[in-house]
Amino acid sequence: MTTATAAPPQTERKTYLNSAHGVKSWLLTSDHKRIAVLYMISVLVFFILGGLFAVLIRLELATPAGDLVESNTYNKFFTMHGVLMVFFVLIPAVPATLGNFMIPMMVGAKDLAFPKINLLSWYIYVVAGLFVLTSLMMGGVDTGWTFYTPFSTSYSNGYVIVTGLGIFISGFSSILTGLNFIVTIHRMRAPGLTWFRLPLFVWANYATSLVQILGTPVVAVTLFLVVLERGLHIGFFDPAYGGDPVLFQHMFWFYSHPAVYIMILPPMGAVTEIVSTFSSKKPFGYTFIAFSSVAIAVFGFIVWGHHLFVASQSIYAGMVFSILSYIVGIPSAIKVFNWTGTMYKASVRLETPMLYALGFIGLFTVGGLTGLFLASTGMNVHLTDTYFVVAHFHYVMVGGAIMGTTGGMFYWWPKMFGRMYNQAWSKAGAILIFFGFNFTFFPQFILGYMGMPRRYHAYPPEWALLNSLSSAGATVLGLGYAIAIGCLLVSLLKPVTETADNPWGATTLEWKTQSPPTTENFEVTPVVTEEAYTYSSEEVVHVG
Amino acid sequence: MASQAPVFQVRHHFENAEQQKDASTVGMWLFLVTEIMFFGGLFLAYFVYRQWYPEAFASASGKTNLLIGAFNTTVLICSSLTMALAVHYAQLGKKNLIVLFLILTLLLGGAFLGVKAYEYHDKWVHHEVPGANFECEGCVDPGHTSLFFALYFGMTGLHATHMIVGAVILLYLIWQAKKGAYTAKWFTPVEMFGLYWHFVDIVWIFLFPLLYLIDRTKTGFGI
Amino acid sequence: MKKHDILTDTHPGEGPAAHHAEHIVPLPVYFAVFAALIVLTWVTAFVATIDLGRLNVFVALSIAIFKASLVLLFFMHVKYGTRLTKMIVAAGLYWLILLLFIVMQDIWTRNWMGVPGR
Amino acid sequence: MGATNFQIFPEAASTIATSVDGLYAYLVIVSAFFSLLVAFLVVFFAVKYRKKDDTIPKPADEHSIGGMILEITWSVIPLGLSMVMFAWGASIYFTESRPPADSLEIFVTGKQWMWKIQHNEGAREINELHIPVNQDIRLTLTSEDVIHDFFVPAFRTKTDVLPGKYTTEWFRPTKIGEYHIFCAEYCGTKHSGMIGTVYVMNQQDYNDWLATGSGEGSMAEQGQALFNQLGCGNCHASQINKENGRCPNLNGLFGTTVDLKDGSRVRADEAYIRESILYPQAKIVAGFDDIMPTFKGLLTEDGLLKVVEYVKSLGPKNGTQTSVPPAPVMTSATEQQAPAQARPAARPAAPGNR
Repeated sequence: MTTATAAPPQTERKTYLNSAHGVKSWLLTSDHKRIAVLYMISVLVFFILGGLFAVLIRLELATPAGDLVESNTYNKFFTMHGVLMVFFVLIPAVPATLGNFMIPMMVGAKDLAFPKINLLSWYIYVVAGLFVLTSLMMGGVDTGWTFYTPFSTSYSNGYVIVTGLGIFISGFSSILTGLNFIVTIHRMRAPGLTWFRLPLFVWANYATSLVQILGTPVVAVTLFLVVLERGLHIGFFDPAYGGDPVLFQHMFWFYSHPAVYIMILPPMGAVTEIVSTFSSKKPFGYTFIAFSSVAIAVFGFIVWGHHLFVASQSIYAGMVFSILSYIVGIPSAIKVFNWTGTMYKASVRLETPMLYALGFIGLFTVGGLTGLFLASTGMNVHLTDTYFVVAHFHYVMVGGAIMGTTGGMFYWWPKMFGRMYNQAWSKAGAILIFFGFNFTFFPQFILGYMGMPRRYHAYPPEWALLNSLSSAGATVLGLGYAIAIGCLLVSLLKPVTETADNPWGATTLEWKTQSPPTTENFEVTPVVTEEAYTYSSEEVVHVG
Repeated sequence: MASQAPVFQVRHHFENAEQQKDASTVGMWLFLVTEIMFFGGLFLAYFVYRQWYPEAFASASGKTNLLIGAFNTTVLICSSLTMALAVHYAQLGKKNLIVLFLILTLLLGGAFLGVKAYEYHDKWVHHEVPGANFECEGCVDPGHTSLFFALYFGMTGLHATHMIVGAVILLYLIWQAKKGAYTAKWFTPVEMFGLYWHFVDIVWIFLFPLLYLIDRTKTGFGI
Repeated sequence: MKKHDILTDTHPGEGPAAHHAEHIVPLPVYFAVFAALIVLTWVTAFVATIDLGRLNVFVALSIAIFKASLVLLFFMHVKYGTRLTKMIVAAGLYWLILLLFIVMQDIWTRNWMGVPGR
Repeated sequence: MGATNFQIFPEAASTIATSVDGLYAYLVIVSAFFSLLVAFLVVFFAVKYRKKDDTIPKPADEHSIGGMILEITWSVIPLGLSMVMFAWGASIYFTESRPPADSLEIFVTGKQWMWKIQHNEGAREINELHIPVNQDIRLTLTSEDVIHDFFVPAFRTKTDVLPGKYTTEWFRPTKIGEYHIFCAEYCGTKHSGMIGTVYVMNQQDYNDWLATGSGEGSMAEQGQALFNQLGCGNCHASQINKENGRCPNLNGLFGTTVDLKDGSRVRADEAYIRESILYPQAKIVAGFDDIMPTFKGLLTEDGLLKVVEYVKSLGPKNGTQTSVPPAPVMTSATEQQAPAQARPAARPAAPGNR
């Protein structure tokens, strides 16, 4: 496919990992691959921390009475869980890690357009994280990750200002990543790499970047106004001065709904790559998948009002937002059908990444379909702010986004580190995660329809059974993640040249160089003459 | 291969100078788009509340000084011109003129900020800063005027913050320009900063009518 | 540093390749734009003191939009920029209008049902 | 509601609940069908097309007629099904937003972390709501502090309760019994303790229960007492007519359209009365000066509701306590078109309610 060839195998190959040594060589690097690794480590730390809060939440909810911790503490648990998982895990989960690593390679570039800005974005992320951790140390915050006014501005007894500033700052990290991607994809593609020869992962990240640069500033300024209102008692949203708390909700969800697409689009891209590779087949409906990514990003911006159906926005606005929400569902449906179609008459290999991808398709389908419940105004009035919503977005965010991210990690792991993980264990992890996830969150749909509200510390006893089932499922889920993460980390102990450059027989550009790649990615800038997915039999290598 | 100017080299991951400059321009414009959305949140709040409380906004707007506002707008437009000229002479590679016009831009920006500080002080003295001591003397619907001033300070404050950041960057650019870092072949920082400075000017072009000109038929120029 | 000479292929679908030599705007253009901006500033300030009813808002915003366009097109060189630059500017403005307009359509239709909160 | 009473479906105790359950059934069937379809296909393909040898499958030609038809089919069918969801949901939503004209009015004030409920006849209760079965109930809700949400799962309805404004929720209970009230919008430390019980009773029991009320008189009577106590009557007294009075006459005001000083018009609804008490200068009635002081801080939300109820009781049908029928599209927002044409200099009217 390309003129670039892998360097001849040597005993100690030169890679981006051993090109320089020492802490300084990492902290001052401008290599997108090293920055991706830095991001990976920090995202993992926040994921474990956020997961810890999830464990505490499920422990508390295992019994109806609020007997494990006080309600104030519980409120801080779910707030920290939400803040960490949304802003510090899901948003950067794929773009800043896998995207950062793969996008330049997939477009045949030596680096992102602005390497120093890329490093800066990681530092901003770390500083933002430190703000949130500081607020956690000081005693946490109890507003929920949504920071609704006037609770957050006047009534909360948590550290809203520190947390708000943390999220404000983290926004810039996200913006800079998105900006870097767009410029790179527009201006750094290798010769011959037309838009429709790009891997679909690139399309997905491009669409994501659009959302990042257009939406993030709005939430940044909104949270900044909250900080000002709380700190200086200047009323922007305060009803006491004639302000409108619903305006805050509009401004907040203008970003925070599209943010859902920041979280789900890149994993969708990863799943597309995985399904294609392990079917040895070009994705069915390439152009439809590509354009559906952009359509999701664009339409995703005009549906936020479905979070406000009972918030006293106008009935007319409610109906407009409802119908638009259904429109944005269509591109997602197209993707699901196209993934399924790709497997038709294919040559399917059920390796670990493929298991994750298939799990993703199933769970995302459920998540997407339950979204249809919530987009229906009359149905939403009953379901909003209940566990149905909690279950829905966990199906999309955990069953979808995290599942896709983990799949992507297992898929590109040999590319990034040149090591292969244990097959049996990693498959066991994938299966445990799938079943544990369903045990945890499916009961919550039923609880939601029964009327169990979100963010409840204690609940009526008739819901005890479903809740304890959910808590039990969470244990399995946690075990699954522990195995998955363990598998990857243990593989790092193996010698580096253990695996082939392209163990999966993938066809996209990033696999055309050695694994792990050199600092420059490509010895010679590749010249692309074919579409991204052109499979031929000699490239398939069996995994031991 | 890119030109081997003494101070300028194409960074390793770019193919040539043109691609590098192109990337910078696209990146800068994308950044400005995020800035549009950043200010957009405040503009939204402004439009909503003005729609609801037109009387309060009109009378509170009358508390601003139109003459000073128009004067400051003029100052800012002048600084935009000098910035455009700085870029112009950068294109021609005239080092001394680059430095001269960058310094003029900095001075005019400083003048703008000085006037702004005076206005803030004036508001402070008259208890027109939202908060515990806030009052809007002689205003119609005073209960809702606090929102106007909250937005006034929010919007002009954010704008002034951008000006201050701009001034710091200007200092750096002047220092670099004096060293002769910018030539006709490479002056990307000057050009990119120009875009930023003009953008800040555009924001003010909208802030001026929205904050100072709501209803001057009663108050006129004097205050 | 390796270099290949088919840069046009790097940006397929981008229209004419980015071989634009730096476009130098003649000084008179800058001064004309500058003069227009200054004049319009004082015009808009004076017009605001005349009672035109609803037209006041319209005039003030029209002048502001016109002034902003001048800065955008000439000082910021959008007029001479690439198609991509123009698209980015357009996208930014489009999303701003999206934000403002969609929220306002809620604000304008509140209470349509004649029932508090609906 | 026994502790061991395990359910997977909530009780349906209102007219709306029944229609919501119908929509729910449709949604569940559609979702189940597509989830199972996708799950089946994925598993089936994974097994059937499992890699057997090293042959590479032929890539599907997406530009073929077949591929195109497939793409269109699986876009259009979901779109059609989801438009049904939209229309069905919207019709329920529309019904939920229009309380019937002769509803029984009840007033709810949310406060961290309790529900204070006032009946028109004067009875007051906390975290409990007693209502008669088979009668339309209309709640007017507001909050003293943060945003709450009044949620009764058995009625399948909820609405946010906001500080600084009134919202409305209505339902028609169909089954006698006790049902949960929850606060569904996170409101702080004891959010999960902000719960209560709805008692749906037969009419006779309800009347008996009302009779044991507070004895302070009806809401309007209490409102009148506040009205006099705060000295509103000194100026707004009904016998002083508009010509020689300094304040607008309140008799027969409610539900009418008021001409304002700036030329715009506004409908005298709950929100307008409320705003005029708290921000008297926001909307000056034509022909009057802005001499009224603000009563912000002098009235609690409960008290405010009472005064509003008193003003309401003065008109338009003088002296009777009826709720105003929801006038079909009579709002300040739409009306601003008409006067704007007549008086081009007029400022757009602010919507009466936020």
